Parts: sequence; C-alpha cells; structure tokens
Amino acid sequence: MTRTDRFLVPAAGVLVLAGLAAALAAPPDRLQGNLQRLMYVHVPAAWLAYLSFGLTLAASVAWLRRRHERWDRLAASAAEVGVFFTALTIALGAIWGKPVWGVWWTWDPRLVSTAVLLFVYLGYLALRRATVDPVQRARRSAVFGIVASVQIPVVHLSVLWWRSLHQPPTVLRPGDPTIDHVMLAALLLNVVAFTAVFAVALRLRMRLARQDAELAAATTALGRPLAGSAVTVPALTAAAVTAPAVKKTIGDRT
Amino acid sequence: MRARAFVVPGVGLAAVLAGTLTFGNLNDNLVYYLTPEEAISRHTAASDGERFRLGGLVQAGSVEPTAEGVEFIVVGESGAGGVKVVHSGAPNQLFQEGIGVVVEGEWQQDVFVSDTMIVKHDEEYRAPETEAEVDAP
Amino acid sequence: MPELCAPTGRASGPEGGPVATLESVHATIAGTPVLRGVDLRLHAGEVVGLLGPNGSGKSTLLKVLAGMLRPVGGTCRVLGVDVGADGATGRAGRARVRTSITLIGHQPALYPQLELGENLRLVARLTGRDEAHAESALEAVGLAAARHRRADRCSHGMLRRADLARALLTEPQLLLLDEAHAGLDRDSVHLVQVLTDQVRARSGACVLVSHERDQLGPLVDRAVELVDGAPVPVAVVTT
Amino acid sequence: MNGSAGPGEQVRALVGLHLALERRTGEALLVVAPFGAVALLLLPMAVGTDIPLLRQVGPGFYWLVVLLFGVMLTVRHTAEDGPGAQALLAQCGVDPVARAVARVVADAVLLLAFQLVLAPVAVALYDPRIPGWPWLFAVLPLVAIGLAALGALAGAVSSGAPGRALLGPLLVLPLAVPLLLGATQVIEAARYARAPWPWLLLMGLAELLALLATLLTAPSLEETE
Repeated sequence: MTRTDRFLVPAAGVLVLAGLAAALAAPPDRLQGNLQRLMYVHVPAAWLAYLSFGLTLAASVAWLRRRHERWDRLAASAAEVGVFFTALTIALGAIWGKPVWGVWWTWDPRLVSTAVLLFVYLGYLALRRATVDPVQRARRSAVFGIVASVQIPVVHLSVLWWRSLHQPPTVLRPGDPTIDHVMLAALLLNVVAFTAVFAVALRLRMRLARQDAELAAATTALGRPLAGSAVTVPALTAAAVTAPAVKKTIGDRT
Repeated sequence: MRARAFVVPGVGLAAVLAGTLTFGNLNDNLVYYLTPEEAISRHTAASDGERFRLGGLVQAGSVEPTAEGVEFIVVGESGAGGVKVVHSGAPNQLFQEGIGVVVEGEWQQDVFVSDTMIVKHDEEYRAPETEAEVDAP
Repeated sequence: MPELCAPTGRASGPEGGPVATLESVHATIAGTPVLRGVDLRLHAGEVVGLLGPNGSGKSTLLKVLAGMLRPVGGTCRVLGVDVGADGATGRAGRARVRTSITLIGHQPALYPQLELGENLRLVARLTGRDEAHAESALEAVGLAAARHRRADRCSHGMLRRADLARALLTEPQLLLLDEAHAGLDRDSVHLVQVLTDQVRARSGACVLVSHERDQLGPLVDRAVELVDGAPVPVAVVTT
Repeated sequence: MNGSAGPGEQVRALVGLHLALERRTGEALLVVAPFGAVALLLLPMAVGTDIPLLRQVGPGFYWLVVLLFGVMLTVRHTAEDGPGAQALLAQCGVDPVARAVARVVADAVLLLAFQLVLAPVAVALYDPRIPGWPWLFAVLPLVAIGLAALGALAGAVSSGAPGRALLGPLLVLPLAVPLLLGATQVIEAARYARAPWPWLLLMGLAELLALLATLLTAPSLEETE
C-alpha cells in the first residue's frame, strides 16, 4: 500500500459517509419528495462515467504518442470503471423513472444515447478481451477508445440538441444552478465522495492490471526454452572470415 | 496516401453539418415530443391516426376525472395553444395541475386521445416551502 | 524473364556501403522478447546464411529487416532508412523501404482464391511494377502453364516457386528468403541461385534462412547462427 | 518502373481485388444476402399475420436486417484474412489509408447491391406504403457508405481476433444508430409529408465522422509498428 493509498482510502471512506449523511439531511424536493434523493447517486455516477471515458480517451491518445504500457492500463481500467458507472446510472435512472415518469424506460434521446454509450464501451472491453498480443491490443483499443469517445458529448448534449423527456442540465449550465442551495451542496459533496471512491477503484484496477501483465510475462518466460544452449565454438570458413566479421554477442547462455 | 488531405475539408464539412443540424431550426423531426402549438399547426384531417407524443404543462383547473381515466388541457410553456387531451388509464402518481406531461396518442378531430402518459420533470429542484407541500407527493 | 538489371542505387545506402546495419536490435513478438541485441551488417553484393533452431528468432529478424516489424530497441538501418523510427516519419520510411525489399516467407504470399497469374499481376500493380513482367516471371520459374490455376489448387512446391517469381518481378535490393529450401526439389534450388545472383549483380544483399547447413553452403558467402536471440558466426561448407 | 505505385493506383487495384474475390466466392451476395432474405421472411412469423401492422413496420424491419446483416457482410471472414493474403499485402507495402479506402469503396458497392437485392423481397413480403420512395436513392447509398466505413474500422480493429464474427457487430452496431434512425425516419417523414432534410443531414454527419475516423486511424492500426 503506497502513501497515496494510505491517505486516499480513509479520505474516500469519510467522504462517502459525509455524502450519505448530507443526502439524507437535505430537504426533499417540492414535487418529487424523497424520490429526488436518488439524484445524489445518479448524478455522481453519470459524472464518473464521463470522467472515466474521458480518461480512456486521454490515455489512448497518450499511448499512441508515448507507447508506454502504463497508458494502456489506465485506458483499460478507466473504461472498466466507466462501464460500471454507466450501467449504475441507467439502473438508478430506471428506478427513479418508474415512480416519477411512470415508465422504467422510454425512447428518449438521453436514455438511448446513454445506452449506446454503454454498448460502445462494452465493445471496447470485448475488443480488449479478444486481442491476445499486448501491443496489438494496446494499439487497437487506443484507436477504438478515441473513436468511441464521440459518444460522450452526444450523451451530454442530447438534452439540449433534442427536445427530450430527460431534464436538461441543472448544475453544468450557464447561469445560476436551478437547484436549492442545500441540495446543491449535498450533491456536490456526493460528487466529490464518488470521485474519491473512483480514484481508489481505478488505482486498484491499475495495480491489478500491472500484476496481470507481470504474471503473463513470467509465465511465457517459464515456458520458453533457452534456444541454442549447445552451440559449438564457430570455426569460420575462408568465406566467412573474409566477409566482415559479425560482432560476437552471445546472450545469457547457460 | 496522406490522410491529412481528407482531414481539413472533412472536419470543416462535419462542423457545417453539425452546426446546421443544431442551430438551423431543422430538428423539428428529431424531437421526442411536439409542443401543443406545433401539434395544432400540423393538425390536418389527413394526420388523424398518426401517433405522436405531445408534451406541455397541465393547465390549472382543467383536470377532470373520467370513467376511463382523466381529461385535461395541455398548454405550452408560455401558456399558449391549449389542446384537450382525453387520456385513458390511471394517471401517474405525480400527475397534478401545473406539472409537465408527455402524452402519446393521436388526433381524433379536435381532441388528442392518449393512452400513455409520462410525467416530465423539469431541471428545477426546490425544497418545499410549506408543510402542506411536504406531504403532497 | 526480367532482364538482369544494373544496380539502380534506388533507396540503397551510400555507394559500396552496407545494405543493412543492425546494432543491438531488440524485438518482441506478442510482448515476448525474441531478439536480444542483434548486431549484423549486410554488405552490398553479399549473400548471408542464417541458421538457428526453431524459435530462435530467424523469421523475426527477417521481419525487422523487411521493415515489417518495428524493433523495440537498438538501431536498424536498411537501405539508408531507419526502420526503427517511430511516428509518421518511421511509418513512411518503412513503407518506402519495403518497395525495395522482398521477403519470401514460409507462408507463400498469395491469395488462395486468385489464379497464380492474377496474384503476380496484383503484386505488380501494388508495387508499381510492369504488369507484363508478371507473366515472364512465372515463365522463368516454370509455371507458365499453371498461370490460370487458382493458388488453392496448386501444390506446395508450385506455390513456393510462384512466390519466388515474386522476387523476380519486384527486383529487390534486399532479398530475404525464409526456409530457402523448403518445398523445392533439386531442380528448383537453382532458382534460388538465379535470384541471389541477380540481387548480387544489383549490389543488393540476400539473407537465406535454412535448417540445412549443408545445402546452404554453396549459396552463401558466410553464415550466422542465432543463439538466444543474438547472432554468432558459424562455419558452412562452401564449394 | 521500380518506383512504388501511387495510392490511387493501389486503391484501384485493391477495389478490383475485393470485387474479384466476391465474384469468385460470393460471400456477400450468395451467402449473406439469402440469409438476410430468410430473416425478412421469418420476422412476420414472430409478429403474426397482421397485414396492416406488417405494412407499417415493414420498412423498419428492412432497415434492421440491412444493418444487422450488412455488418456481417463488412466484417465477414474474407479471403483477405488468410495468412497468405495478409503476407502479400504487407510485403507489397500497401499504404494503410489506401487499403482502408479500397475496403470502404468495395464494401459500399457490395452493401448497395445487398440492399438492392433485399428491397424487392421486403416490398413483396410486407407490401409497405412508401410514398417517399424517391428518397431511397439518397438513403440507400448513404447507409451503404456509412456502414462500409464503420465496418472497415471494426474490421481493421478486430482483424485476426478469435471472436471476430461476433465482435465486429458489437463494435459497429452502437455507432450505426444514427444511420438506422435516419434511414427509417426519412421514409417516415415522407409518409407524413414532412421535410426529411434533417434526417439526411444527420446521416451525412454520422457518415462523415465514420469516414474520417476510419481514414485517420488507418495508419495507427498498421501492424508493423
């Protein structure tokens, strides 16, 4: 456990407890009543989905530029966490939608585009699973991770581009947020708490990915015979001697 | 082959298309529901039987329960263009005067006959101002 | 059969200089290190034999030389181009150098559904060679009668010869032959000789991979063996 | 004569190659197209013999089948996936962008042919009302090109992967949503005498983005890196 973890894990725990308390203490909505409290989970989850996929995009670009496997691991881990939070967002939205809208699901631009977002990144993860060669996997998923990210702005702006059932942004909008300030404080606290949990989960996932890669490397090295371990001392022929000599670099032969 | 040869014109064209689509007032068809004004202006005898969604606010004082469901008048955000809606089926629990609704159905002469109702919540979240409001939902 | 052409100097190194220079080249396949510090220099007009047990990295080394695998470490200059460079420059360099290199792998580079003649004409079109030479190259390897036969209806030896015809057609500065003797009868082995002589006449270089040290002898100037991902010179019987 | 072929020449050679292979193997038009026609035949059994309903949903079924089976067509195991073919392309130093362009052009042609084969089948089976049929001349090529571009991208990204036949559709279909929406809604809009322009614009935009993505990422996907 690194020093960052020692600080981050308790901090995340405290923040989650504080967020939970704030969510329960905040006043209920004038119209929706206690149902509105789902917002304190739904909105942070959606925000984290954006953040994860944004990280995947940035890490994919970084991998293509730097070719360091760390970026590939970040892209993969962020996408996995992002898929989880997207699914959570949709599930919570459905639970909220049934009592408020009257339906679990409807063919609204925001809902459909979010579902598409989920499937695009499920495809991303499937692509990673299907590719065996680590370099090939990194390259292909970096390319697809960049292409897939077009869906992020589509989801966020769908409520503005099209007249939709889903409410437009409350906080991330020009002008004063159209939300009671106590509720807003509780919401922001929960966003911070979720982000902290996200950071912990992401770091854990990345560490796991690194250990996975190390394990795979160790296993392939085990199965690999040391080739040519019985090579005789070369006796050069006339032709070989007159030709420019090859520098003799015998590896770690046993 | 230089991929860049496609990039500048391609991105430019994409930006123009996106701009036209977003700001060109062309997205009438891309909407989830029509406003009452639009529904009235498109209402012709021929469009009877064409299903669409109609969205707006429930006019205060217009709600009347019927044997099969509820009747009310839907107005636009500005309060213009009332459409009489005959809804069959139990209304949603949050349904009340002044709330936003999206109803799905079709024109039958001058009445919009609906069988599916979704309550549309707006982006405003407010704490109840009176005790009565706390119990209301 | 295409004329033996004079050295064109296209994409080759400085006059009389090495065709390829590898310095402590490292390469990986599927993340597993295969080449570990290869130093090798191919001179103009030289034919080099490459020996080594299975899995020692012979084919990988050919791929690096052919600009088809980017090495992960060391420097590798082929025909004056740094094939290890990354980014768009490296990509462009590898693409450019590939037009002057022909690699005959143990997998014949042919579309199974296309006729032999169609395959060769496709190669000619893709590499900017004269399509008319496709027929004469097939004739030269004794496949004139089979040019309308689909590749998947051909015997292994025929495919092998059709693949060698590719090298006649593309007239490379660097010819890389994997498993030089596989699938060739005694009469066809002289084709390899013809090809290497042509490349030699163009001041190019050849690398021939083989398991059979004795058969390689007459064809090559010298030989190296890959041991643990690095080459050591070995003796071959030359005649 | 020893210079490398220009990209234009490579594209022409590769498009000719793809179409020649299709003539020889019939993967697209003799295998996928009949499969799509069978799907069109089976869907009404799932709905039941409700002729007016079929007439209404027929065009939608048609587009869905075009989309699902069109993806199969673009990511099918072609002859190009064979080791020999891969070796040939790699060793001829084919420009990756030229390769992607050729793939898109050839697949767009095949998809268009596929749509034209299925269209009369759908009309015969469902007898739909399509007053806006002239719009199909714009919609059919748009769907073909868009799907071909997305398919080329998915094909390049998943080439050689074990689960490719399943992975390809998963990668393409979510991104093809605007195409499906546009295709169905143009006809729908025409039926109610509305202007279909916004939908065509949406398809054009989605298509342009797919083409740009395919061409821009082609060099990064080259396997010799």
